[in-house]
Amino acid sequence: MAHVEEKLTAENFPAAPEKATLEGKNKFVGFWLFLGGETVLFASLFATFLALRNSNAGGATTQEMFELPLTFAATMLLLFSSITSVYAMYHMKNYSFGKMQLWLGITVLLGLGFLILEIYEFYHYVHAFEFTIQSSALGSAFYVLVGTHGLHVAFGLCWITTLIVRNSKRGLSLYNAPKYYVASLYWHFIDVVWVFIFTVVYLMGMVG
Amino acid sequence: MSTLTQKKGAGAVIWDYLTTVDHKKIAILYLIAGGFFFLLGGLEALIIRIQLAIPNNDFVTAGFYNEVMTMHGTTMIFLAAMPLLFALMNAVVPLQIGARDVSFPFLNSLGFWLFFFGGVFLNLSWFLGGAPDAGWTSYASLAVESPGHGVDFYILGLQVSGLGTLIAGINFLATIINMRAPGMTYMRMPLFTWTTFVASALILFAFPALTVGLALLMFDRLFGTAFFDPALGGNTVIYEHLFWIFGHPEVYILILPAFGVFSEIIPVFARKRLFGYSSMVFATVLIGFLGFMVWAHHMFTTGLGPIANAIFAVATMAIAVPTGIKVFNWLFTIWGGSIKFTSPMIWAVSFIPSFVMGGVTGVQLAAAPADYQFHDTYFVVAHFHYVIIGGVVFGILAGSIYWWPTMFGKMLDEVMNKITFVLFFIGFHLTFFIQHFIGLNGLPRRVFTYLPGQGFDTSNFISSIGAFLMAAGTIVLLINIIYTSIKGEKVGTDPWGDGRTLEWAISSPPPEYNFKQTPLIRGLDPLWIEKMEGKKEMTPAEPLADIHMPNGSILPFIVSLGLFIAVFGLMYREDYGWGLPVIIVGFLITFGAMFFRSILDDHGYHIHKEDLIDEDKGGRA
Amino acid sequence: MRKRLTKWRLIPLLAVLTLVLAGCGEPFLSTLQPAGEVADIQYDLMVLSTLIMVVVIAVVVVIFIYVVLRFRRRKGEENNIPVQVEGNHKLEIIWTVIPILLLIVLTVPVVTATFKLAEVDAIEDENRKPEEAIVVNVKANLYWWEFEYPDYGIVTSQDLIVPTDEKVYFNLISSDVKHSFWIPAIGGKMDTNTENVNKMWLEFDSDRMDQVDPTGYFYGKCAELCGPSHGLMDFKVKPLPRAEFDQWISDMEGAKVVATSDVAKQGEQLFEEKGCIACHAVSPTDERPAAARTAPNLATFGERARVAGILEHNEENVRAWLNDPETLKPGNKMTGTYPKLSDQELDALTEYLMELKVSNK
Amino acid sequence: MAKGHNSATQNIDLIYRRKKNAEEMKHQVVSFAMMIFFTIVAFVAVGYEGIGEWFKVPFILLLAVVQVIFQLYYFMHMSHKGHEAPKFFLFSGVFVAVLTVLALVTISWW
Ligand code: HEA
Ligand code: HEA
Ligand code: HEC
Ligand code: CUA
Ligand SMILES: [Cu+2]
Repeated sequence: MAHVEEKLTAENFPAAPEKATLEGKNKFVGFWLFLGGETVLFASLFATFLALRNSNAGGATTQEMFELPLTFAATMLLLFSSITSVYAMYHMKNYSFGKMQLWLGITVLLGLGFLILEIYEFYHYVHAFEFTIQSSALGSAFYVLVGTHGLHVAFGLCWITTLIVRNSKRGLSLYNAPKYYVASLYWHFIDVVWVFIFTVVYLMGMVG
Repeated sequence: MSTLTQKKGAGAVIWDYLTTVDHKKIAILYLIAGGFFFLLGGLEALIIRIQLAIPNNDFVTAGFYNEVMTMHGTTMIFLAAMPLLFALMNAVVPLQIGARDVSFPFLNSLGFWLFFFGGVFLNLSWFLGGAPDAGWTSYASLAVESPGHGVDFYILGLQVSGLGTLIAGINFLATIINMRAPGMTYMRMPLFTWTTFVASALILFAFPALTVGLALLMFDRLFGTAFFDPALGGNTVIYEHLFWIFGHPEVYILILPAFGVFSEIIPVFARKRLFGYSSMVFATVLIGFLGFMVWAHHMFTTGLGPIANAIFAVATMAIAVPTGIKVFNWLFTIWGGSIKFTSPMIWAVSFIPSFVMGGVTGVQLAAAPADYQFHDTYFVVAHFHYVIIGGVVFGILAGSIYWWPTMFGKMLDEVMNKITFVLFFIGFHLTFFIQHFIGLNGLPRRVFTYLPGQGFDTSNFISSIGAFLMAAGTIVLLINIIYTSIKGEKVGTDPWGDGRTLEWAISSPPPEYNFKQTPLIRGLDPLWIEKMEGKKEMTPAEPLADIHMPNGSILPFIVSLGLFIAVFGLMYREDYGWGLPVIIVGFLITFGAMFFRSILDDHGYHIHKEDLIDEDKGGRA
Repeated sequence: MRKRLTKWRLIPLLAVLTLVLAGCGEPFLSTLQPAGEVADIQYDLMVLSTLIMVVVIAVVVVIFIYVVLRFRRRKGEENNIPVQVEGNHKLEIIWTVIPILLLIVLTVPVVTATFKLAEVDAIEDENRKPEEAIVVNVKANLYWWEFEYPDYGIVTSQDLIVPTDEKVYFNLISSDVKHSFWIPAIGGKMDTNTENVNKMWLEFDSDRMDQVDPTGYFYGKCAELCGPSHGLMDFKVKPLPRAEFDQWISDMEGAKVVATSDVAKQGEQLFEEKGCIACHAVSPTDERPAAARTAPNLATFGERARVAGILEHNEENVRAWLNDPETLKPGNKMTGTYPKLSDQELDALTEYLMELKVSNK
Repeated sequence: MAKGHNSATQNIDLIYRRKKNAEEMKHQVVSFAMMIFFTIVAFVAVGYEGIGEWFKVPFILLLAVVQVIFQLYYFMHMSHKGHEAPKFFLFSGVFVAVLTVLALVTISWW
């Protein structure tokens, strides 16, 4: 890339802006690699959870604690935040910066809602069932797995918010397009993990 | 630009290294830090061998022995062997693929500083109430029970340095995927690059398992969780699995780059193309792949049941096949060649029988029922020192000598190199060969002493003598390094004369931008191809143009420093009131620096065409 | 050149030397001198695998020596450029297939033996007759071993007594951290986990009982790092012919603690006063639950092979142990749990302890 | 470089690209709808008493896997070209992940 900056317009904006520069390409590949590693990270936590899922040490069982409506609401929030971030990327490709920002903003709000639900849920288990991270191996495995995911959500929220704020006055460029793109990849990945969490932890926990 | 670096004062040099994002300087940082930790680990090995030289010895106490033994293994694996390999990779891989830089110069530096601070943190345990003492594997039951903060140092230190390793791995992968020069297809990549690639992939997939294993241990020790508390339904075998899911690939993370080093050195000094290049690549990938399916061979005696044991036994043995392919390819590279016995070549050829001896005992260990006898005895200690020293350490030594000109522009003294070799080689076999029999005769490993009259006395004494020969060899190497850095003469391009790959196509050491013009690659061993056509240089793939360079940054150092501070807080949270604020301050520093990095635009700078031409005229190589 | 040759010559020399030294292994503790069926199976596998490995090493070394000597760059060859061979499919297939064949030769007995050594169904078998196949519950503790015979309701520590020529089944568990149960001359090890029971079997061959040490024992060891005194967590194994074993069992079942001499009686009293009894049982029919048995059962202490598993069994060492266990076994769980003992108290306790026997001999 | 193109072709290019993007977006909305549908099915299956327990677990796992494939291929564009390396490394990760889970659910309790 020559460093003579050329004015970007909808016309000359590249079809794959995230990979239009060498830096972008590197970010793109590097981030996917990172996601490969994250897969193993979460798999290790899932595996631990599965090995300990019946180790409630006399405390409440997952069947007693988990409730479909709460999990369903959380799931919907997160799933919808996935499609909103797809919309954001759609607008990025079309070089409509404002719309992209808007959709990302909605994504953040949905994510925030999810996080609040999760915090409420943890609070509820602790107080209604005395189910804590220390009360049994099941408790440890549950909170660490779901909590790690929650931390990822929180980190993603901070990240996307930073992007929105930092670039609000600058508009879209080939410098920040890859940043937006990998943030959205990250967000989808969080969603992928959640699909397994609600299936393996909650639904399977309710089946027994 | 580079003229400036010549006349800097000490402070400026230090600042330069603290902020550097240049892979060549990061290589030197890795070399120095890794070398230091190697000496430390070696010193610990000497303490082990002194203590075990005679029965009922009281040179060190039982508790201290366990600390030394644990720190020896941990230091050698995480803080010496891997970083030293990273030094070689950083110095060479970008050059071998004809790249100006790595994909993520900033992250490259971050990776180093995380490793460094993690290592320093781990070793501070010596001064702060005692080092970890549960073995380098730190199995859950013992590690959870271990009093004091030793094991916390282990957990947190490895967590921080492991993060650095993971980052380094991702960086190499992205670099090799994205930054290859025109014409450098995957199947034209030198084998050192290939093995770096596969080893980095192993890092990417193995380290997260370690991260989780350590995190669970940390939660149990510091936050009262119950992962490994049988009374609350916990299960320590989970830790064993997670550790070895990481741990076995880890040994291939170590050995594959060493294989790569030998695959570079042997063709150069046999003056013959690597025999069976594509099968070498295939074998490398296959070893990496199989490496993930065999971890339970470390757990044959855990009681996993005959089905699991049988499956893992057979899978493990399968790895002998691709490794054998490599061994024979090396032998047949030499066959028909014209060997020049420089010291890198001497290390490389003596690696072959040494490593095979260690490899075949590995296959014996894989025979599950026999392993019920071998497991946790000195037979295992003998096995892994044979593969690690005969493979990895020989590889690091060979590679460091071979690429010393690339890193420092000078050659180590060959006579001293050969003295080092003789002492180290003899010492190595003397120390570890006999340990096979110590183990077979019934001595478990990790014992701080043994009682007389059980048949271990003479053999342990002999083993200890060998360790001192290795130490002597190492000291000669140190003298050599000091001597060379004072006296040694500058060398020019292709100092070994028979270089085949791209790092020898440019000056030693290379300029900061590596290649003035990206070279055009026309096949395997690109420099050799050009040489055979009578040319001295690579054909450029692009016209001379401005070169884009990344800016240096102190942020990686600060990010790592923040974590270093935070882990102190984490560890002392329950003991002292200042624990919590320190955690917060630490994380604020880290995340603050990251935040800063992400909102501050850093477009780097350019070296202008005119300056490049000037430099040519100036006659600076 | 000369220098290099002498260097290479050193290696076989060293190898021979070490092989000679290897002969020094002690028969009561060496895996190379098996004394039971399990160790035999394992030894055979070790020999088979070693043979295969020697072949592999030999092939590699022969080629190695040939190429290294033959293809040196001699004087006058400085500008010699060898033919750049790309590879050779035939050769590559050969060195892929031959190792596979060698490995198949190895895997077959490996898999068979793996399953054979895991045949422990008898433990759960309702119809198992203790006269033919006994079960021993092994509990590993920091740094001592407890052996419970559930068929007979008796408990002993440190010294394992077993019948010869029949399968002995073991249930293995740990009470604190992980250990590993290993009798090298009799068979491979198995870990004692903290959360579940592991099962294994061993067999002690009467024909080879002459391999025991001068006092009549095989040596057992802890093979998993478990703390400072891991290296001292030894136990001893005494195999007895079935008749003698049955005699021992009945002695154990009928054992009564009776101190004879005055000094011993005094010791018996001290044993209670000083709180030893809180941890140590002195009756082999200890009915407390396993978790409450926090110290070695001393019912047979007078007949032990060793004091605390490591020291020669004499009064001097018992005194030394009671006086200061910490220096003898760093980190052990007895240190500091009882008041300091005077010389006279030590004498009395020693006397008492040495009288604790079950055999009528 | 921009001067090299004339604006007419650029416009056609733009219209074409817009259309393609819109079409892709349509696919994504459809796959999203299906994901929501699968999720509802999974929740209903678990909540509904009439179905055998043995059936539920494999069934909801299958639904999860399908959903994830949607995410990866449509939302994260893994089907597009230029994703060879991501695909390879993600699936390698999945491979290790599956081994890990498999091991810990089978041989850590016995
Ligand atoms: C660089 C490090 C390295 C390497 C390369 C290896 C390589 C191998 N290792 Fe090793 N190993 C360790 C480092 C390494 N290991 C460490 C550190 C431990 C101990 C950890 C601890 O507990 O602390 C260990 C422990 C260990 C165990 C567990 C022992 C126990 O604790 O009970 C086993 C068991 O299967 C094993 C097997 C193998 C095998 C089969 C190979 C194979 O990859 C070897 C393959 C090579 C060859 C076989 C030689 C060349 C081949 C030919 C010439 C072809 C023909 C050969 C045949 C037909 C046999 N290793
Ligand atoms: C890369 C890995 C690596 C390397 C290179 C080494 C190198 C050596 N190791 Fe290591 N070792 C391990 C990895 C390694 N080891 C591991 C993983 C364990 C298992 C730990 C565990 O059980 O948890 C182990 C365990 C281990 C044991 C068993 C301990 C026990 O079970 O109780 C022994 C015993 O002999 C031993 C010896 C040696 C020796 C003599 C060397 C020699 O090769 C060292 C040679 C180097 C030197 C001698 C350096 C010279 C130093 C100086 C000259 C000092 C100068 C000093 C300054 C200037 C500061 N090692
Ligand atoms: C906290 C419980 C505890 C108390 C109280 C205690 N011991 Fe012990 N004792 C142990 C433990 C645990 C061991 C095993 C130590 C080891 O080998 O690591 C042991 C070992 C011994 C041994 C060696 C046993 C053997 O099998 O060789 C003797 C003898 C002994 N104790 C005697 C005594 C006497 C006498 C007293 C009282 C003065 C006493 N103990 C008080 C826990 C205790
Ligand atoms: Cu018990 Cu080692
Ligand atoms: Cu391994």
